[in-house]
Amino acid sequence: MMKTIGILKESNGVSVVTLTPFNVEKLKELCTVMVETEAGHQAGFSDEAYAMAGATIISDREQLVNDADILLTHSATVDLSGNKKRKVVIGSHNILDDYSRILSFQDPLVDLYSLTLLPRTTKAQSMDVLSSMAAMSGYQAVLYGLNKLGTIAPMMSSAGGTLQPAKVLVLGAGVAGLQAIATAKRLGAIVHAFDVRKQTKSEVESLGASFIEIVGAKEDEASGGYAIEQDEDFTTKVQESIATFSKEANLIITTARIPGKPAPKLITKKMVDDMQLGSVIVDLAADTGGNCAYTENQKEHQLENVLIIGNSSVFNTVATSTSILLGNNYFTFVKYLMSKNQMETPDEILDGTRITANGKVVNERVIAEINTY
Amino acid sequence: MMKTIGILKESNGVSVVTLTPFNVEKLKELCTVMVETEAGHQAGFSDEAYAMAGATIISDREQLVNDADILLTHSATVDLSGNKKRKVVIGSHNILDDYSRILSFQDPLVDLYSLTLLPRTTKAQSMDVLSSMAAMSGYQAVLYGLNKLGTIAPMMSSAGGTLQPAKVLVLGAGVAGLQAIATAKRLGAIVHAFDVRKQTKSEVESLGASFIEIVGAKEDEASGGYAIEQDEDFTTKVQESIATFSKEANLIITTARIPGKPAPKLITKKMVDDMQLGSVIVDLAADTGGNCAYTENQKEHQLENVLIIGNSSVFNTVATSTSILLGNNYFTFVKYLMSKNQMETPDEILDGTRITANGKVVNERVIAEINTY
Amino acid sequence: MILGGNIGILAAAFSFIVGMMMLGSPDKAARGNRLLVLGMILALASTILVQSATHVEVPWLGIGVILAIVVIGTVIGRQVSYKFELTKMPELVSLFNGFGGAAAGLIGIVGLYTEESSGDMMSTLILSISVFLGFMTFSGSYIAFLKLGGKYKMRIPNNRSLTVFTLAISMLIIGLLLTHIDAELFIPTLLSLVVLSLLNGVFFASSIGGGDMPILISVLNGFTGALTAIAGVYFGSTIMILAGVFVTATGVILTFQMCKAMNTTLQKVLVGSTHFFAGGAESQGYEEIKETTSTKVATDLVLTKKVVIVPGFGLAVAKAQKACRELKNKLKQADIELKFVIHPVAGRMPGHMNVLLAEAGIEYSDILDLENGNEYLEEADLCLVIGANDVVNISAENDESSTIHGMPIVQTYKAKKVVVIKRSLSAGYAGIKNPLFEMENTDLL
Amino acid sequence: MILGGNIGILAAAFSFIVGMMMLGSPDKAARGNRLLVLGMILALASTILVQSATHVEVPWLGIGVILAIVVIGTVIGRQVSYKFELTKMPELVSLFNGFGGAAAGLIGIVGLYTEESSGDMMSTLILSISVFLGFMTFSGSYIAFLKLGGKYKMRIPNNRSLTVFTLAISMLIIGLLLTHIDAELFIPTLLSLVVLSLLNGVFFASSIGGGDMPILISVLNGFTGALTAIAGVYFGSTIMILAGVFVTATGVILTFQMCKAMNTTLQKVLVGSTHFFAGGAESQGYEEIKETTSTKVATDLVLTKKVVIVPGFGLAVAKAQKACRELKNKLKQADIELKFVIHPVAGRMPGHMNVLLAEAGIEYSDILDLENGNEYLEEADLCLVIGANDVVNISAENDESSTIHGMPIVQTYKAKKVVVIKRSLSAGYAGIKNPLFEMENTDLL
Amino acid sequence: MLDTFILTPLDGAYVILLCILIGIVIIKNVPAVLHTPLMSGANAISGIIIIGGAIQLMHEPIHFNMSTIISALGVFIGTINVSGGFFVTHRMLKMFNQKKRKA
Amino acid sequence: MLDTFILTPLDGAYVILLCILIGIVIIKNVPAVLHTPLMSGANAISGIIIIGGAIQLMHEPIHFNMSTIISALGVFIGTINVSGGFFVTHRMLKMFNQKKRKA
Ligand SMILES: NC(=O)c1ccc[n+]([C@@H]2O[C@H](COP(=O)([O-])OP(=O)(O)OC[C@H]3O[C@@H](n4cnc5c(N)ncnc54)[C@H](OP(=O)(O)O)[C@@H]3O)[C@@H](O)[C@H]2O)c1
Ligand SMILES: NC(=O)c1ccc[n+]([C@@H]2O[C@H](COP(=O)([O-])OP(=O)(O)OC[C@H]3O[C@@H](n4cnc5c(N)ncnc54)[C@H](OP(=O)(O)O)[C@@H]3O)[C@@H](O)[C@H]2O)c1
Ligand SMILES: NC(=O)c1ccc[n+]([C@@H]2O[C@H](COP(=O)([O-])OP(=O)(O)OC[C@H]3O[C@@H](n4cnc5c(N)ncnc54)[C@H](O)[C@@H]3O)[C@@H](O)[C@H]2O)c1
Ligand SMILES: NC(=O)c1ccc[n+]([C@@H]2O[C@H](COP(=O)([O-])OP(=O)(O)OC[C@H]3O[C@@H](n4cnc5c(N)ncnc54)[C@H](O)[C@@H]3O)[C@@H](O)[C@H]2O)c1
Repeated sequence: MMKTIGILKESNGVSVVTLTPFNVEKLKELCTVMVETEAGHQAGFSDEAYAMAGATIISDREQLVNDADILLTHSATVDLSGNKKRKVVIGSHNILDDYSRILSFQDPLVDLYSLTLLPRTTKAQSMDVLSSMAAMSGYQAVLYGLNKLGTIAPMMSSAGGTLQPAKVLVLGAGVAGLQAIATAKRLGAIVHAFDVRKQTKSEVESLGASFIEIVGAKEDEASGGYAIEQDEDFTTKVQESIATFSKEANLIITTARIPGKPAPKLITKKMVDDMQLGSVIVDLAADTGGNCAYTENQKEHQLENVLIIGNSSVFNTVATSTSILLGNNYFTFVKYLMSKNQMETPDEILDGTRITANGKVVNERVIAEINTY
Repeated sequence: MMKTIGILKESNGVSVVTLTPFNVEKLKELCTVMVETEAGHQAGFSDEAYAMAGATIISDREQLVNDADILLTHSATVDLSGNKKRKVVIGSHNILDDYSRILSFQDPLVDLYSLTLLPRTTKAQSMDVLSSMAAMSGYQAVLYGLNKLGTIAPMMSSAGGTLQPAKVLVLGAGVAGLQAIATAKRLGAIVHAFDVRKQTKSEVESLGASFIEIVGAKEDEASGGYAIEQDEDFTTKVQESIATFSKEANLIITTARIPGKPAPKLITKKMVDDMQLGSVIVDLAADTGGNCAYTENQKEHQLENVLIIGNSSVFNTVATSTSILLGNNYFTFVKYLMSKNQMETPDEILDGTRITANGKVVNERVIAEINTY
Repeated sequence: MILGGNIGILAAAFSFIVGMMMLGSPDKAARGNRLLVLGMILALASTILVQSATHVEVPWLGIGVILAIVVIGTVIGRQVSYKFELTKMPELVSLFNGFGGAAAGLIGIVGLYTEESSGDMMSTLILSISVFLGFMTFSGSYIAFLKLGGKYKMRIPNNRSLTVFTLAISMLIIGLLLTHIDAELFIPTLLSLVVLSLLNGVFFASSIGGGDMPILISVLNGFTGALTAIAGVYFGSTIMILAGVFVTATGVILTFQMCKAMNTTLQKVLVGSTHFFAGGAESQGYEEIKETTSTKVATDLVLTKKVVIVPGFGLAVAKAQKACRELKNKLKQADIELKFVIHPVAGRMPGHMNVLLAEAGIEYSDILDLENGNEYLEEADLCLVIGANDVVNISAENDESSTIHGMPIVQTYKAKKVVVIKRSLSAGYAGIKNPLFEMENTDLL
Repeated sequence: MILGGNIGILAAAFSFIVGMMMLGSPDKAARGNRLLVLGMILALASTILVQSATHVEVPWLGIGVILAIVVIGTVIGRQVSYKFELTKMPELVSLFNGFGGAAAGLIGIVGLYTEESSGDMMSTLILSISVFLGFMTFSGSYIAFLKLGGKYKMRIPNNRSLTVFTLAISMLIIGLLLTHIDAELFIPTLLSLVVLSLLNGVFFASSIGGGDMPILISVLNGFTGALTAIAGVYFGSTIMILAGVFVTATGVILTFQMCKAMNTTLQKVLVGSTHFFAGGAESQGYEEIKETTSTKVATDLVLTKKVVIVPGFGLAVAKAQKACRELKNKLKQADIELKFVIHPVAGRMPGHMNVLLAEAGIEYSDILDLENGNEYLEEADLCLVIGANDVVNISAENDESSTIHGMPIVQTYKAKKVVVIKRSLSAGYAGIKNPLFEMENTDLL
Repeated sequence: MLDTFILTPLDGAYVILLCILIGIVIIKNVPAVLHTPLMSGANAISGIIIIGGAIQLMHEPIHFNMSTIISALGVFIGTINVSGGFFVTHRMLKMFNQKKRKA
Repeated sequence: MLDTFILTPLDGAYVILLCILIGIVIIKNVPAVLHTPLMSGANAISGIIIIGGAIQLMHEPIHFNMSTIISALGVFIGTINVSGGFFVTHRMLKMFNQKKRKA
């Protein structure tokens, strides 16, 4: 019998969707696809589009949850109390930072997978939702930030005088940071960037931005491409170096994070107070505490001089593009899962992302994380 | 005795300011400058900055209005009922489209100048507020529109699939339109543009966009660089040609206008209904009726598929940059006015912009316009 | 008649010079080649004329034989040259060069044999050098031919010492010949000289790195020229001297040009394999890397219809996007299609390559995604991989144990020819070896 | 001694050839010039040696006189060449070329005088041609010299017919000389030939457009070469023949090269002023437009330290921004500073030029606004105005009646030299004439 | 004085040296694409060695003995070099020109 | 056979034609910046005409008559051409090299 895939509508201001009609079209030969009413609407995909692609539109969420063998929900919590069927739930939950997210899925009939824990190998990249979200966030952070800015990005010589280019500072040059750099450069801004990982220097420079070099950072080969926490001395040094740039910056985009740890504080209150009137900070690390001392998650607040936007999910405002990427990620993962389901051999990708099996936490990283508390 | 210049705070959501502290700095040797409290705040210029530049901050608006020899207000109406002093009022009022704007300034002691009526000669360009506003609007329309769009502008090949570049359609390739084209191109969008003036073709193409060629437009050499109204046949032809592009467009920026006439309707309701889910129209011609049949001035309304933004003053959201340009424009005009004040020789620039002298309407274009009613 | 012949020879000399000049500029090259043919015909005809005139009796039989041989040789030369694919042209050149060497060697043998009795030292010296250089060029060219085709797998240890050794012995034998050895020893001595020359060519050519083959051919071509010139002195043929000198001069300069284009020096090529890859290759466990040169790539580019560029992170680092743009423009003029295939994870951020190509002003229509790109690659003649590594790593397809197994890749191997442009053989982001580099149709630049 | 002299002459010939070869590649040019000097010294010394050897008695006095003259001439040549500014080099070349012509003419006169008695027709012909070409080159070069410096204002009507006329009469006179005229008529005839030659040179040079002067100089240079060669035949001097032939050949090719670089043909230059500006200029009321050539601009660029580009709408239309970028890179290598000055209203929208320059990857620090730009221009050696017109229109500053009077402009005239690059003399957006084009230090390309 | 037009006896040296110089100059500025055709052309020219063979064959009456055969063989493979070289050059250049013409 | 090494009597023609060819090839691919120095160099070489004057001056014993003076004048201004030409070339090239060295 064909498996049933259920696509849930997200909640809590999340406007992306886990599979797009294009993905559904390709899946329909392998399984039955059910889509909750209006699941894709905010991402620019109408129910008709899903229906055309071969999905069934279901308005009763409970029924959908119950009937599905594979349930896809990006980050919504699901009421599984009435569940009577063995199933796999796939999503992208910030579990290392917020363990409580597991709880609602702890049902003996449920296996929970979270793509946020995907190993960062070249092979897994096509399922890497973090990269997709980060890329979109990086782009949109610039657009959003510039929109809030009173000045324009490029230099402009005109009869009314010469407008100087905006200065943009990007902290953390991972996926999001690089995308932010590229976007700001495209618009003609002067971009400076900093990251603790040395290799990012060439990456930053390949995009035409200047890299702020600060020696003495610790790196760990074993962290799988991620940065690790730095000691206090170094952090102070970083803050001092960055202060000279933040004072001049019109827009700061911060993206620095360390998995499972609070985001490093790179911008102190003093540094913010010294900034120019009208400048803007977009803090993409807000959900793990933010890189700026003033950041509050999911809030925009206007200080005297500076507008601080704490938002780790700006990608929600480019929901269509993000959903196309995420849809492909989930699609690839689902196909991978289905192809491997039979055999019980160890698999880096599945083992890495499986949080609970039959309701029990089995993920090594999660267990390690829990134990440290 | 030195003349006194008064800078008023704008109202009605206008966040620009008529002179910046840089301008004040340069003016202070020629005249005394008074600035209304918080006049520049929204544009990113604090009262302190003005004070530092040598201006007096005045909180009593009535006093300021009364004391000034030259009163600067971009578009705010002013209560002149208590006025006892001969004065010049300089602003930028949309008089050809809205004659009523004159009324509040009709005081026998007042000469009113409106820079919107500046002749479009090469020499007057440094006072050309319309160009400044249009340039900023064109830039910001793209940023604003893209922000509302669910998709990103550039093409992006990533592990999660290839995102196609956004398609942007720009109607009217004047100052605002060209700026919109340049900005959208910078961000990697595919841009098509149309204008009735033939010469714009080379201008559009010089920015790397494609020009939609439709033959049969009327042009008038005498219109001073402006377009003239077209007959209905041609308009229908235009609508048909544009329809093929609007169907595919993600973002449409319309800027087509004809001075003193309602904006040409280039996008019919049918065309809007045929557009893609999630697309956006930014209508910069909204204040003269809009280029799109659905447009409502100063409103954003979401139709089923399309978000329509009718806003002719998006430049207010890049108030700092706009104010720098406008400030220089006003500054140049004030200096020009002061240098010519003595002599009563005819002067193209002053005669062209003087609306009322001693409370009487003296401007030829305005009189001509009034007579056609 | 002699005057006519001499004028013919003068004309031939100028045809050669002007022809070569024309060969040097793209739009006149074809006419230049025709002029060269004319020169060759003139030279032969004039020589026959002059020779006939100096003989008491016109040697009709000899002339007949010559003409017959020439006709047959021409036909066969044509056959051979049309039997190979266009991409094999450099191989062919080296093959033909070998033939020229062999011809000189054979003619030298006859000369030595004839002169044996006369015992003119100078002539003997010239002729034995001719024999040595001729056969040495022959075998050397043949090895180059094999190496270029990737068919030469033999590894001879101590090539270089053997080269020197055979050279030394050959010199000894030549010395022997000069001392008027016994008539009965003459033939064996001659034969051993031939054998040693052949061996010398083999050792010499083997000692030179695969990537330097074009330089080797050019050097050998210079040798042929030199030996033609000295043979000309022996035969008293002005045109042989001139053409020989001329070929030598062009050969020498071309050699230096090529060295320059390949960023190496002749010394390095001949003496030590100081080439980038040679050192790195072994330490990184690569074998059978074929190196190529910008000369060769440029030639290949011109002989293609459809070219693909696969950009990677290295392109971004080297900021080579504008150069790609220029290449695009040039190829467009020559009506060659150039497309860019962007792998989803090329570079270090999503859309990295898009940003670069947009900056360089590449049209969206010239950018293909992985799927269309892989389709297009089937028709592509040449694929340039610029600073990419992981995204073209075939172990993702055929090595189950690879950490990137299962990742879709740009299937560059589908193209008729692949050239990988990067600084070294070091690995990409994923840190693994790339077997693509070892493939038959892949060259490294 | 004769052998030594001959070897010296051979060496001189090679010094010339190799020296010229080296002059043709930027990094060896300086050494090439030194080689040429060496060649000249060798040639002179060897000739004196050979001549001395062929005389019964060594003509010490003659040698002394020659050496004295040569030393003085060398010193004066040096003086003259260092008196002019570097930007005047092309003028100087034409001046010196004239000297060469005059020298040939004078030597020809003496020869004719000497040969008169001998009455050798061939020699007379050669020598009278020598006289004609020599003096014609002299006056022609001098006119070119004046024109290049902008000092030649005379307008001779019917230049071309006068050229042909004087040429014809000169030919007649030469014919006369060949027929062994009376001894008393000899001197007047000779003098009239000299005068006619001079006039011919003047007419010929005047008939050629100001922009084509470099081509004219090159043509005249070729003439000097040719006359040197034929004089060499008369004097029996191999080195004169060789050097003459060689100079002629280089002159001819250089002429064609320059024509190509200027997008014209020799025929057009010599026969009809089909140049762009020539026609348009009058109809649009411009006078005194100095045209220039890419050759000259390129030379000028190399001789500068600070260059400014003023871009305008034409740059946008021609999409020349990338070319600017390349120029920037090249100049940077030569340590020449290139800045862009953006006028507030350049182009057709605010920031038009910024967009283009950003696209071309020009750094913000290399972009100056009007104020800083005008300051910088005071130190600039060369200002290239590319597709801009109104924004550099000086009538905004000095013509009260102009519609753009009072608009601040880019004060290009402050630069030592201005080159305007646009398609024609047509007006810009404001539709008015630009007096900048008529200024002394402004050339049009 | 005209009789001096005949150049000095050092002419042979002139000619050879000039040939070398020309060879050098011609090649110096050739674009890399043409390296291979040029090499091929030069290679074909060097097949001029067949003239030596031809002289040998004409020198003595043909006996069809060993030396004649070897000479003939020399001329034969030399001719292959010449003709093959020219044809190869021709083919390479044809590709070139086709492209040009189409463009 | 070696005695035939002396080339044919057409050598004069060879030499002149080769000179022309070399002249052509040398100039063909020269970058535009070098046009002026090259012209100047060639111009200086053409001042070799002074050799003619020198021969005249050495031919007959010096009388300081008209022809001697004219010849001397010829040599004099010819020398100015030569030396001036070389110095101009030198100056132009010096600029060049200074730039190079600094860069
Ligand atoms: N796109 C993304 O979102 C993203 C994000 C993170 C990681 N990644 C990973 O990055 C990799 C991308 O693959 P790729 O093929 O683009 O790059 P790659 O595999 O990292 O290889 C880049 C190659 O470029 C060469 N290179 C570096 N600098 C160069 C220069 N200046 N000139 C010429 N060559 C140079 C290097 O070799 P030499 O040193 O020998 O020159 C290197 O092998 C994948 O493994 C992917 O998973 C991608
Ligand atoms: N910046 C703004 O906001 C704005 C807006 C509207 C109007 N304007 C006006 O536009 C003018 C701008 O001045 P400008 O100096 O930039 O331009 P301009 O005065 O309009 O002159 C442009 C010149 O470029 C030349 N040109 C056109 N196409 C070319 C090509 N393909 N190659 C080379 N040259 C070409 C034209 O001469 P040829 O035909 O001889 O080649 C023309 O004279 C001012 O008058 C300004 O007031 C500016
Ligand atoms: N499969 C793959 O190959 C793959 C996929 C996606 C990402 N990656 C790589 O993983 C790495 C991290 O990706 P990410 O963007 O998701 O990381 P992330 O979101 O965890 O962190 C963002 C950036 O912040 C930086 N950072 C951390 N602490 C910092 C500090 N104190 N100061 C300054 N910067 C600090 C990190 O170095 C990182 O670059 C990148 O190198 C990325 O290319 C690899
Ligand atoms: N001093 C100067 O030289 C100066 C200064 C500023 C602007 N200008 C010129 O004035 C012109 C107009 O400037 P603007 O942007 O303020 O004009 P605008 O705002 O009045 O109109 C915007 C554009 O809409 C176009 N338009 C009108 N009717 C249309 C229709 N039916 N269909 C399509 N397009 C239509 C117009 O042609 C114009 O390009 C431009 O050429 C500009 O360069 C000149």
